[in-house]
Amino acid sequence: MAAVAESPPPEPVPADALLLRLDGFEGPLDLLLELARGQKVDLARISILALVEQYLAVIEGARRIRLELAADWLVMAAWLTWLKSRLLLPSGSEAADEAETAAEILAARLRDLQLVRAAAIWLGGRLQLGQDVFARGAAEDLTETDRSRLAADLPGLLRAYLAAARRGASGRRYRPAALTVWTVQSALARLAQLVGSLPDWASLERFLPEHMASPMERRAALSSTLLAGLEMARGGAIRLRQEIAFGPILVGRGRHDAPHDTLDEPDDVRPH
Amino acid sequence: MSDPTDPPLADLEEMLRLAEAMAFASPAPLTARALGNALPEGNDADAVLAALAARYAGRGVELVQVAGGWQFRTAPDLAARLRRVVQVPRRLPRVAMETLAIIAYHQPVTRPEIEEIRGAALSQQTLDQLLEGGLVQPRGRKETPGRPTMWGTTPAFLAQFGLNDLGDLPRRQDLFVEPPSQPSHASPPPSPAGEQTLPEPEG
Amino acid sequence: MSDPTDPPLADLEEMLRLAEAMAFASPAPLTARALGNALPEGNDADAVLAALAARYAGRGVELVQVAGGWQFRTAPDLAARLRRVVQVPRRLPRVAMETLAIIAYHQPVTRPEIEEIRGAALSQQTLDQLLEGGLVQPRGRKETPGRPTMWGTTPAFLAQFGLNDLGDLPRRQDLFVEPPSQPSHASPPPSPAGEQTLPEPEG
Repeated sequence: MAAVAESPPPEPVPADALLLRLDGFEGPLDLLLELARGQKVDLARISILALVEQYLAVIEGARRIRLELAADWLVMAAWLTWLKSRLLLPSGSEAADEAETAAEILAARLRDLQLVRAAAIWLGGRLQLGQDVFARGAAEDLTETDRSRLAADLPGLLRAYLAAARRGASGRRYRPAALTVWTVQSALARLAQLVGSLPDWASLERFLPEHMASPMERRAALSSTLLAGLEMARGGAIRLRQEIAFGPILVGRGRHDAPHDTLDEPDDVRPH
Repeated sequence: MSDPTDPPLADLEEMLRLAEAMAFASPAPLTARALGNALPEGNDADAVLAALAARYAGRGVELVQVAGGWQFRTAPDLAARLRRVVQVPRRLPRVAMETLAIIAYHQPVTRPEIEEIRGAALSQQTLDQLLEGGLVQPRGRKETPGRPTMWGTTPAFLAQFGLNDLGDLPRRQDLFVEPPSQPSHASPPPSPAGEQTLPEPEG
Repeated sequence: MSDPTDPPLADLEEMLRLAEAMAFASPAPLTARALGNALPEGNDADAVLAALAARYAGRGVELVQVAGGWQFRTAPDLAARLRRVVQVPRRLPRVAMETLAIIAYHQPVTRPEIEEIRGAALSQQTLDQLLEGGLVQPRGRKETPGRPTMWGTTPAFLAQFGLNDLGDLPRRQDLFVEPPSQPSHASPPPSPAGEQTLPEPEG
């Protein structure tokens, strides 16, 4: 067990010294406790009147030097001034009794704060993990997370089906499906990419993108691919051939030795 | 270097204690050099570590040599025993769940048909999620223009939802108080109650 | 419960190995209950842990009882040497320690109550320091106007300060030379928090 509490400062701190380090106090109560400890008696028997006078002297001193004092210091000062005036009344009057009670409460609060301080010092004297003793530095996690399973059950499936079917049914007024338009640009890129990898004279349809499910989309994609093919054939990158009218259009690699020999049978090529 | 104000390490036993604590508390493996710096000069850190490892041999915790130094590790036989697998099931996103339900009830069904039933486009990502989960599989192609792939559920789908066969799915007419109007071009829904036999899943 | 497929633990030595591995591998202090679940039935987990602690006594790493369980920690006398090789966080400042003490003794306690006791406002920085250390946690809300959050300490608080449970905190009268008299409630001194009641300490 480590050393327990640091002992409180042995000597009472003179008021002017307190003044210079008012910022070091955690508020008026903290200062009052420090002053009370300066009385060198048990907190249960401190003289509240003496304490009040000390506090007011410190605050008065502070105000003489610099006016910047947080409001709670002044609120406490005002309250203590009130308390002092009542404590000076002859005992027995109602006002004096009220002051007695208030003084007791102040003393109790100081004892509570003293207790907190003692508890904090006790805690601080404990061997602290990470400061004085150390746990294992390298964690070893022996748990494994398995996310392979699916959190889905039959009621969830049925709810999903109902939701989907209702939504589908409610939206089933005529609404043309959004077309996935295969642009000539995309077709150019795809043709250029595939022309080397497919055998010569493959059908133009083989250059269409996958996932063209609806006939409309396929026809649109075929047109753009043909346009792209014509463009590339013009540059000599590929050759096009159609053997019979309305027959399949075939795509071959360009002849690099004759880059300007464009279409083999240009007349045969027509959009269908 | 050892701080001269520290009490001297009297003997091997004290050096073993220090090595033990250092290897235990260090986040990284303890190197002989680091230990050597903490030991009084003239001591062989390697020898101390070897002695410590020997002392822990066969225990529940062992000092093992890993990349760059020495580290305490749970003994392998006990580590295996202590290993716990925590199941954290994934949730299917709503769209994937709806798509799966439609495939289950309408299989074999094409992507455009699924889109028609859901009234929304089906992303490749959603289909991929179902494929990765092994819940759906291609079931041939439909002989219509474009020959779209038809989809059906797998045995893993049945297992996931605790079904013996597709006939265990509640009938559509039991689900809908008012049946939604059928899309004209979607394939007729199978009635899982069994009036119409469902194609066997291929998986 | 011990898995019936596990090999039987031959003897005390095997149980000590298992306890050693579990205490070592567990990120939180190992409870006797957790060890008991892993031991063959009819064995006394507390006795095994006590035997293990005895075996480690005086070593560089010791088995200590904290936060309701057992945890391996380096021996305190080695702290100075270890601080040179292990990164040590800054100690909590006085304000944070006092706030922590108030929370420990008065939990669950609201921020205005803490401020009332300390006679000073509680800064966000202080609360952050306690939260970052995982030392305090919200404990519901007080059913008073504004429903302020109540705070309490965590198991990590117990572990950090080497306490087995909150009952290990010294009693108020042991901290104080003389028992404090009961405060009465009339026209108390002003407090920055503006509350006019003294919290009833639960000590």
